[in-house]
Amino acid sequence: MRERLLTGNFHLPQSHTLRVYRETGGYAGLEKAFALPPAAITEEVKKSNLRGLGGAGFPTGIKWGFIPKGHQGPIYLVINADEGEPGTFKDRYLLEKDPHSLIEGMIISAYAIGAHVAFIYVRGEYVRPWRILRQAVEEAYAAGFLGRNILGSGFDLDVVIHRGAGAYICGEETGLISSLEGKKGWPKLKPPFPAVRGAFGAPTIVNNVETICHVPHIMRRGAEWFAGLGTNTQGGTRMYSVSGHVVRPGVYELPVSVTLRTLIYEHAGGLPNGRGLKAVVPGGSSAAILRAGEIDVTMDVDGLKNAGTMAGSAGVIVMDDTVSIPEALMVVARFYAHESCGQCTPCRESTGWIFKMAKRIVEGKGRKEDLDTILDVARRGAGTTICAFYDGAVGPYISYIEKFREEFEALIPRA
Amino acid sequence: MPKLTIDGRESEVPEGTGVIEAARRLGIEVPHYCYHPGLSIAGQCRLCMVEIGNNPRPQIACNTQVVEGMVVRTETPKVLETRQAIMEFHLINHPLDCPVCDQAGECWLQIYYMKHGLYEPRMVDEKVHKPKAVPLGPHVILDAERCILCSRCVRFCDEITGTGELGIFQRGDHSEIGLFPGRELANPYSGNVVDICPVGALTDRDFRFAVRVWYLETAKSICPGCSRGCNIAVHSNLRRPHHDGGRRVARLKPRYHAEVNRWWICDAGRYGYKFVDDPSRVRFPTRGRGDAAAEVGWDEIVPLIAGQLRRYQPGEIGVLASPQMANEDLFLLRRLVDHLGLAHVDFRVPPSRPGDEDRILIKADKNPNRRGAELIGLGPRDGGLDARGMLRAARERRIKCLWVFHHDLLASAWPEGEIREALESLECLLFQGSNGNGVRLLAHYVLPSAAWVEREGTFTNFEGRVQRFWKAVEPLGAARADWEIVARIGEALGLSFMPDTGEDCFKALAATVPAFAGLSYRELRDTGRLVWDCAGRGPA
Amino acid sequence: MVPESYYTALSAILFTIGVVGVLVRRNPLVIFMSIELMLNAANLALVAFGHRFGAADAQVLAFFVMTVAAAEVAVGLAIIVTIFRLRRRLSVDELSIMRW
Amino acid sequence: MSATLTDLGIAFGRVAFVMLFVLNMGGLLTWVERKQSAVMQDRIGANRASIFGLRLFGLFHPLADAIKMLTKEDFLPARADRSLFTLAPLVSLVCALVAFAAIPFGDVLRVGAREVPLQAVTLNAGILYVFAMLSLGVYGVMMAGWASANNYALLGGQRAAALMISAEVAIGASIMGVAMVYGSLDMMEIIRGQGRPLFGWLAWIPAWGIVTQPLAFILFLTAGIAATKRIPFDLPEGESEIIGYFVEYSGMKFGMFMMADFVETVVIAGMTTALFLGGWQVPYLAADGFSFPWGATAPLAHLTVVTLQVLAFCLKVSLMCWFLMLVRWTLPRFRYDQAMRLGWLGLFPLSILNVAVTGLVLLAWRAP
Amino acid sequence: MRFRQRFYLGEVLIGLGITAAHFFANLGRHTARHVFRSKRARGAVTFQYPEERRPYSPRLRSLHRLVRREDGSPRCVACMMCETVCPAHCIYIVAAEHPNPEIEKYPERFDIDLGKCVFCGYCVEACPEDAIRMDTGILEFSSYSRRGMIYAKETLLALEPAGPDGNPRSPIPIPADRVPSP
Amino acid sequence: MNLVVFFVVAVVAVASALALVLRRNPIHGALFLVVNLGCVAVLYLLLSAEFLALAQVIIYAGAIMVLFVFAIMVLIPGKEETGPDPLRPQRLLALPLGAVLLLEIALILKSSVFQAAQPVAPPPALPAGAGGIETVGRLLLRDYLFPFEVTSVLLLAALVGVLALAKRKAG
Repeated sequence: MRERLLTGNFHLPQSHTLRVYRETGGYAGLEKAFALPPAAITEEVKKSNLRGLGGAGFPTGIKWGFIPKGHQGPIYLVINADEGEPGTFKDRYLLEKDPHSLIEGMIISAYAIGAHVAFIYVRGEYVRPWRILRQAVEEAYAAGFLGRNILGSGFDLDVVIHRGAGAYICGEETGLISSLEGKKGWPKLKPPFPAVRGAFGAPTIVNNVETICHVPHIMRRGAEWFAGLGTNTQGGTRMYSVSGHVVRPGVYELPVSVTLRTLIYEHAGGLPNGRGLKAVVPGGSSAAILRAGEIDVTMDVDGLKNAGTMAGSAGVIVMDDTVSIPEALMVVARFYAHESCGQCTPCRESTGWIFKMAKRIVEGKGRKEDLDTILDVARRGAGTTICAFYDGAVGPYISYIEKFREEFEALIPRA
Repeated sequence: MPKLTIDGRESEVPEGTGVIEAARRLGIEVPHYCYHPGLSIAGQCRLCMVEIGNNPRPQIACNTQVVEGMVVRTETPKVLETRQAIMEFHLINHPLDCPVCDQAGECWLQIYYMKHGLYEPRMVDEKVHKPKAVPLGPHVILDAERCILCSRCVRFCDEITGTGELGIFQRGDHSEIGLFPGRELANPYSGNVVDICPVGALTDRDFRFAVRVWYLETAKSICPGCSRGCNIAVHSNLRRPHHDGGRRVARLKPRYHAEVNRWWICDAGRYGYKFVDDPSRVRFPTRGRGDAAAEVGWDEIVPLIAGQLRRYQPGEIGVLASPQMANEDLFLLRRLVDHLGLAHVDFRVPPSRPGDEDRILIKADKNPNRRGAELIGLGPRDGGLDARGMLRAARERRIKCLWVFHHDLLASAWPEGEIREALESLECLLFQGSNGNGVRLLAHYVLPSAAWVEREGTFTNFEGRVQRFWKAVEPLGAARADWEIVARIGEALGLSFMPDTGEDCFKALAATVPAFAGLSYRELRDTGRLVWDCAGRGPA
Repeated sequence: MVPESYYTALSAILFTIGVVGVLVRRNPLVIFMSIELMLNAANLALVAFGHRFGAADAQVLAFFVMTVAAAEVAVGLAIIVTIFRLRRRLSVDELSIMRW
Repeated sequence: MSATLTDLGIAFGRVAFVMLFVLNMGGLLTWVERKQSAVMQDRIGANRASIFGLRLFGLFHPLADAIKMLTKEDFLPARADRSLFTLAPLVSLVCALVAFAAIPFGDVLRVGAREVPLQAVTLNAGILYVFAMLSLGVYGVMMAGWASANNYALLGGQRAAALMISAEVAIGASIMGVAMVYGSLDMMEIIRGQGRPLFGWLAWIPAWGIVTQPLAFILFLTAGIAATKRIPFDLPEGESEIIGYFVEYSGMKFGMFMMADFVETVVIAGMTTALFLGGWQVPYLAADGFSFPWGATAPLAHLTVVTLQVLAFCLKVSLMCWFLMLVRWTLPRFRYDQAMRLGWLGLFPLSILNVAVTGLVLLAWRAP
Repeated sequence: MRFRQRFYLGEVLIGLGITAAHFFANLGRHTARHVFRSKRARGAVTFQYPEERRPYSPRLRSLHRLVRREDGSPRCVACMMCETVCPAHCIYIVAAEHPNPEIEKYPERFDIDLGKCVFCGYCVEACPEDAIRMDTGILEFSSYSRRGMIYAKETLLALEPAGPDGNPRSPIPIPADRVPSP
Repeated sequence: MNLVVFFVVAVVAVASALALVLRRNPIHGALFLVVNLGCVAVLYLLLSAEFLALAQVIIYAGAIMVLFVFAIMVLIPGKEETGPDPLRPQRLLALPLGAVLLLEIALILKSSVFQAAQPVAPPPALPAGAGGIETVGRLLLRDYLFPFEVTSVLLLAALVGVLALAKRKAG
């Protein structure tokens, strides 16, 4: 039986209510946590090999450790529920089905880092999740899990739910902070990092919903157990959002050691109508594409990194042989051109330009130098921006063309 | 004080300095658009990339603070390639309208393109279209297509004036600068956004299309608009007189002075030069009042005026100097006053309305040299009358001859009718000034002064800083610097001191007036010298 | 026929003018020319006398005078030019340079 | 009384013929200059001036030029010497015109009892006269150079003086040979001398100066061209470098200088004709008609003979003019120092040599 | 120089021979042409200019013209590139705001002082809008005064490019001071 | 007829001689001297010395005076006589001196020539062509051959001297 830490309760009716959550053992980790000093919790999380599951995959415990020691003044915890990555929809399930695990994780995390205010930044389009979450927060307040002196521990925590306005960039931690501050959702210059100077100038930890939801489980069952579920470098399980040309699209919680082939053919039921697999995007749209022959990789951060792509937000998009990769690139490019915040010049200017070139190619008006121009522009622009948005965009730009160049060239009229 | 190495040169800079600033101090220019030393760091243009230490990727120099032992390289192949890439991105949606763009010639996009450009444009697609020629306020016009979104203007309005009229709207390559709804870029410093705009997105409505910038000549100067004494550069158009309707002074630009105005200047000062080429300028000496006025030459009028000054008793003559005059003028006038033994001397005339003032630059005193007049001592002598007293005495015909410099007494805070009566009662009214006014119409003799851009000299600002201004254009008509006119009249009256240049005057001033002791034009350089400690009310 | 005495009278006048010219002027060139004038006057008188006495010898003599004059002018001008080159000025007073 | 009047009339007629001839030739030469150079250089040349559409190969151009020059602004430089400036072209032109007076254009014409020498002025030292007049012409040039208050003009004047002296020496010395051969300085005599046949078996050749004095002919012609100040001896003008003495002149004053040049050309052509080409002589034509060396004779009336002689003279002068023009449009110009060297080290010693050789030959000839 | 050539005279005679030969040959041709009406003989290479014209090179730089937009207004955007590049300083432009913000500005005044112009063609090269060209084929323009040599915007706008044969299609603009008085 | 010519020419001659002395500008002076020489040449003609007249024009006007003018042009003297004159009194003395000289000559002429010459019968007129070249030539090359040759030596000497003067500068 595979471990289902996060999705274990999804099948229960009313799983989003405090009642059901408590019945399944919820808030147990919290009590354990309060018994420990905050630093010990951070140590525990470090030991658990929990890595950020929003996309970057940064070890969570280490991130928490960046908060300046002995800092006076407020410290904030921000939950990134701005799930905008195409092909990713795991946080929605968590918010809708199990918001209390998020709240419990938040309380533990806030306690660990010394925050007394936590923000949940919910994607603007997630109206239902937002309603459910709000309800859950109210329930938690009513039950004394939030507010003053939680469970008599003397620890205070207030939770603020903030709805985004629909900008993909606000999923980037500093962009999210800007947005949270009431400004335009522009990523901020690093350094200083948010853990040092984040929201409203205070040290801030931004974590993904899924990441935080893991924290109570670590507390409940111990870091070693958690680490043992995964690989050497990444502990625990992971929720994979599988979409596209599969028989059973959906969210699958699996150990990170699962291979992509297993995920597609066993868990998601393979491709419908017996079509052939053409390509897979393994970690949300920003991840580099994999050809059909490259799917024998483990789905952890390092495994995918070695395969030349990334785990990202674990949104697996499966494409069968009817898909036109140039068209797919055009769609992706349009997405990035549309979502670029416009702050850094390379990203602002070249996403639009690359979309125009991709569109032209798809329309049959491409020029033979366009492909190399796209590759060159993408490479030259990569790494020159404030945030990782453009680097994310560069993944598909380069991989789509490099791996399916003949498809592109077939569309370009010969001179 | 961390030490660092930039391009192999060692340097020591204060803690917290950005790499870009450290490089600038070494004379190494790191190309940049969004960085401005007077504004917060945005890091948006991504142009100031340099290689730091062993970091595999170039970093932006503006947002990187120096640390001990840092090794920075600004000209490596990697840096150059990155710059070239960034320049290409900057130009992707930038229209190719340099020929019609007013910024052409002083445009940083042009400059860096010529230095670091790709030169082989690869962009063939339609560019993004944005609003063009949008008036943002009374002085500034926006061309959003040319904007490279460095956000300097936005930060200026947020951080310097605190008015926050501007913002960046839309997303991605549709981003554009704009006004917040219902706002207008009408703060008293709005012109500065044009200066800091590295490209032609923000242009000056006053200067628009007047002269191409490469025709302009530059002279260092001091703004005469108020007692702040902002450092400015006078841009004059001498090569294409048919441009700009024949105006010689095309525009004023602020000149950096760390302690006076930093990079800024107020709009009142920026656009306050119009009087220089105004039709109201006095061009030639005239004699005779009203319709009887006739132009005469200097050789003719100087003996006439000397004769008038000789005709009256010292007690019947009043001199009304102006704090608009330079230190040199005031000093020579004092020499003449002392020589003639006049007692009725003053320079203080209250304006009809008190001037506005703020905490940034603008001072309520709209005269550039009141402090200078005070230090040189042009107040009433023992038993002498002040300005008001002189006018009263004129009405009573005790003062028969009055020499007024620049002042428009009829527009002062004093009742106009009373002043007019006083001036009309005079037997001899001399008016000396650059532009005509009510007093000129009543004057028996009019002497044309050169405007401040037409001569050199020094002003002493409110804090007692003596600052030099240089000559930018030739005087209009027969106009001469005030000190020259005073010197010629003094010569006719037997004054022995005869300076040949403004510098001579200043030398004598430095030798005579204690506050100015030890000063010379050389000593003043570009930044001036503090001669009066305002807090201590004594020489600095 | 014109009486020869007229010629001698004219010759005398021209000679006198020449003398005065030599005495009055400072420019060596003009003085030189005045000397030529005197020579010329002498020639005229010579030819006139010759005519009077029907002898052509006078003409030969006059011819010699001309030749000598030519030689004299050549040398004289050369000296003047040389002095001018040395002194950049032109006045008889400069001729004192010729003393040794 | 009437005799005096007739004399006066005859004298006037002689002078008038010469004046008309010289002036017309001069005027015509302006046309010849353009046309000849054009034909030599594969061009057409001036052909625009027309009267009622009649163009006559540009023959009206001299007329048009005259009208143009007369109507042009007569410019006087601000610092010019007014009187000399005005006088200079006159001196130049008059000296050139007057020089022709001593050149005979025909033998003696017998009108009734009178014998009229066809020559404006009869002088027994005619050669010297022409020579003297030619040399005076340089004053015009020097005056112009001085009076213009212009350094280029001054330079032109100086060059003219230098050139004139060096040319004149050569002219004078080369003439001497001719004078020695024909034993006279009287032009008429010299021409008559050229009517005689040569000696011995060469007797069928008339003893023209070009035959008896070939070296002198070349020397004289060269020096004569120099005296006209035309290319290749145009140092006073040097239109490619200093423009020359007339740089400040305009209108008819300039026209007079130009005219003087052409008249001098005619004078040199006339002198060459008279001294070396047998003047008005027609080969084998004696006073009473042709008598050919092989014995045939063709008696002619006196008037016919004189007419033939005058025509022959005109033809010869015209041919000389053509030749001078040919030289002017063929040769490159001499530099100042080259011209000086040619004059003093080439022409002058050669002409002295010519005189010496001639003297020796004559002595040897007459001794036996 | 060879020894023989040092005796200038011989060379002179050879030269005179050549020119004289030319003279007589051409004289003969002229005679054949004019007296005997021979069509073939041609003694000169001269073109009789106003009646005969040499064909112009297509690259000929002739009188300037200002190119018009479809609505007849000048294509010029008053960028002053030509005024700046002009080595003779003969172009005078005064710019004014164009009602269409896409165009930005237009020349309120555009004068060329042809009395100063050196016909270098730099203005044509410099023009970013192809608004000034020197293709009218008009070469023979003149005036009695300096003022008359200044051609204003309206005059320059009215000119047409030369026809395919290189001949001007517009009449030669007559400056105001040359218009015959009525 | 001849008398009229004589007087006209004489007046011109005297006037030009005066102008030579009085005119400041040496060029004008030189040109007046040329006029004067021309007048004298005319007088020679009146005295039927044709050869001498032509020689006068050729040698004097054509060569010597050209040399003068040339020299003046080379030197361009302009102001040399405008400055203060240290010897002014002496120079002014020249005028009375000149007058005295004129008077003296006049007296001598009056006493000798006019008195004595008048009664002398007109001499035998010179034979036709006496002023002509033949006569002069014969005299020159027979009676005066030695002086003639001496003149050429003199001219040669002058030539050498001038060359020596001019050449020195070139070195």
